[in-house]
Amino acid sequence: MADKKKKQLPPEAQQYQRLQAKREIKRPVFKNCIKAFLVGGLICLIGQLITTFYIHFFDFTEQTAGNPTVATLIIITMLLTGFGIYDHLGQFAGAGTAVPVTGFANAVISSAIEHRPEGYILGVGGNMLKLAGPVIVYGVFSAFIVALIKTVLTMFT
Amino acid sequence: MIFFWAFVVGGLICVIGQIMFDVFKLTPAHTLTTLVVVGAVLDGFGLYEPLINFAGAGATVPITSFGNSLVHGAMAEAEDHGLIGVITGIFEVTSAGISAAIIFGVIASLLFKPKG
Amino acid sequence: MLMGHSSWKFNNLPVILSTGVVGGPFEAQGKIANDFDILHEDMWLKQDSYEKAQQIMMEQSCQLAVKKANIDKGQVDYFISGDLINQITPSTFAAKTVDVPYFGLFSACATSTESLALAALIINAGGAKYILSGTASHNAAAERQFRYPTEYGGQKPPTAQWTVTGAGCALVSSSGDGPVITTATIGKVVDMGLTDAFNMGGAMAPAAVDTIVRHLTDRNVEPSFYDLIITGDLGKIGREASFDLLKEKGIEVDPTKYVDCGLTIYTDDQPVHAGGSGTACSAVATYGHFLNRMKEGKLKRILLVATGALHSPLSIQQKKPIPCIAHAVSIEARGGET
Amino acid sequence: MYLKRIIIIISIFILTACANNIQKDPTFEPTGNRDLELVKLSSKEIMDQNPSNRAKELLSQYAEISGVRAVNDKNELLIGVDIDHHERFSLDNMESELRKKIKENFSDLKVTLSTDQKILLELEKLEEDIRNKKVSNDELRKKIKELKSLSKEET
Repeated sequence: MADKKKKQLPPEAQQYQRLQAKREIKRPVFKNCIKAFLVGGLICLIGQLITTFYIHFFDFTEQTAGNPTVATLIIITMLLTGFGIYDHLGQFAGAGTAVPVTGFANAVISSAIEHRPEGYILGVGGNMLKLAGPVIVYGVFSAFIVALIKTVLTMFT
Repeated sequence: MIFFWAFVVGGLICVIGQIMFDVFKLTPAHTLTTLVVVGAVLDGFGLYEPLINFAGAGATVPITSFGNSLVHGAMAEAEDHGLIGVITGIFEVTSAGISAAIIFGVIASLLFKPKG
Repeated sequence: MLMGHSSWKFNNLPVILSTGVVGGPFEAQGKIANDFDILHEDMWLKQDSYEKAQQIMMEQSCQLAVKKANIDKGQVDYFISGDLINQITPSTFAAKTVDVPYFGLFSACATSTESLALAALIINAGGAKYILSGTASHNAAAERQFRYPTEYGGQKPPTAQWTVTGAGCALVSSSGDGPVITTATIGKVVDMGLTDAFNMGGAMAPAAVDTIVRHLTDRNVEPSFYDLIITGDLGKIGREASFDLLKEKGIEVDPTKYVDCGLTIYTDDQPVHAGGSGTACSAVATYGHFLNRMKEGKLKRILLVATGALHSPLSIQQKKPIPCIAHAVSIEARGGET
Repeated sequence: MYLKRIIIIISIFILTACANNIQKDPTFEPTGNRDLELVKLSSKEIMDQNPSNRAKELLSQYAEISGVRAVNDKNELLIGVDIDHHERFSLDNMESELRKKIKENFSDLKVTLSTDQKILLELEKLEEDIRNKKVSNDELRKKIKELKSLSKEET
């Protein structure tokens, strides 16, 4: 796909892109992966600690402790986002902070506080799901397809 | 043990995300959307629930679990109400993450200003 | 007047009477903090939006330039400005406060030289006596317009650049003391098919090279004619890529005399990735740092080549390549032209 | 730069903290089959705990099971099972297999079997209470009913 597109470019542009690629600072993929692993793992570990806490001290089972765990992580994210810490964590950890549910919460919360100058309805309300929207949209749609196939299959077997 | 595996499995899912960022040059939105769809499909094959049993929060905290619980909600409702349940049940299980994010988003917008 | 195909030679030598340079907190920790007139501690400047903060910085830099030149605000004939934010509204609101006839420009980060070239052209032709020419940008305002909310934890690759928070304004006049604007070359839109919005330096380098080559041909001089060739915001990648490209075209530039504004403002340990960028980047570095060196006599002739990436968030989402432009203006200390 | 240091310190802290946690809590210890904790409760106590004891013996044959807790009243048998962690991938199959096995052997009782940590914890407390005779028959019945509904709860 990308190669095909490149071939349509004039030779001058292709030549420049090769020259530029040599000068481009490469992303430190391995280092980033290590950082993502450590921070992402740490967030999940904290999640597990919170889950265990809820199981031991409240009437939650392994199944039902998931929801309060997520809510707790989101509250922590709100504070970290509001005090301007989460974006620095994100620069350090990359996917390590983006992939856990805290990253989803950060996307929602950062959009919400960013757009306060535009008002609460059109600014906060209208832009809150700007970044997280696609996740919800395609999560719901793919879940619909998967559940549909499963249901139809079970109906005929 | 569960703590160790939560760390390792959660970390590995994040590494997959990082590879999508850096090697395939996808935006965060593309990456997270893909992971959610993958979570839904894995649950379709019945593979995500064993992972949760094994890794606990290592599988429930990453965004992939979002797809999993959407399918779960839909399936639970479908068992009771048939095909129409697939549509009505989707948010049954997932609502905590989305509603908490929205509620605390609004609260945050009342409390905080971006720091720049 | 017209020199070659796309350059102007200003025979009446418009003068840069004075400048006003304003910066933000991050710039205050940088290498050239002493060259700013005002440095703000607060990203918000006590305003309720980043766009408003940018507007205030623009207004302040205009006031400073007017005050330093010891003229009355009413004597200014035109205000030429532009920026990166939606339909250049911060510049427009600043123009309302400045309250003089206004040209609004958009050349992204090349706006500073475009406005300086137009100001010189008008002064040279006798169309005005005093013109304010300046630009402003704000890191957080640009972030939320072009990238993500400022508190979003997205990871920026090392090719990304840091938008300068600041404003730079020059008061151009037909007479008086100060460095003079001798020539200007207007750039063409150059697009080499690069689509990565996190690597603008690499995308803009060919535009800078194109303008430098045409300028040197039009003026019929060697690169060594200038004490410094200053590019706008190419950053590390763009600077090196443009250097290679110049060499490929057979133009030998002394690497010590080829500098970039984006690499001038910040220290090496500030987390700016590949360097600074933004409309204010070239304005702040030139009107502050480089003109001060010229006043001290350390520089005689400089060629300022501000580069701009003319994409929008929309064009990037539609997978269009990044169109780039560069405008060049030569500034010389009085007596430099022999 | 000190952000990096903070993250390292926090991760070390949490890792050591949870390592301690594992040691302190016997339910997390993968003890294996041999030293399986089988506290048999006397049959003379408040309610005849014989079915529970039989169930424990039956389940202790499984190598994958590292701990069993069970409590019963007249009609209900409530069993909590702790399974070796590496077996948890096939937890669902395992659970239904055990459930089938128990149901075959205790056809006269309503059996609830769970692998949930919460149920295990509560059963442990309940066993303790029975042993110390701190619980009346009524309370026991109520508690079993409560735990049964807790184990059925989803998400």
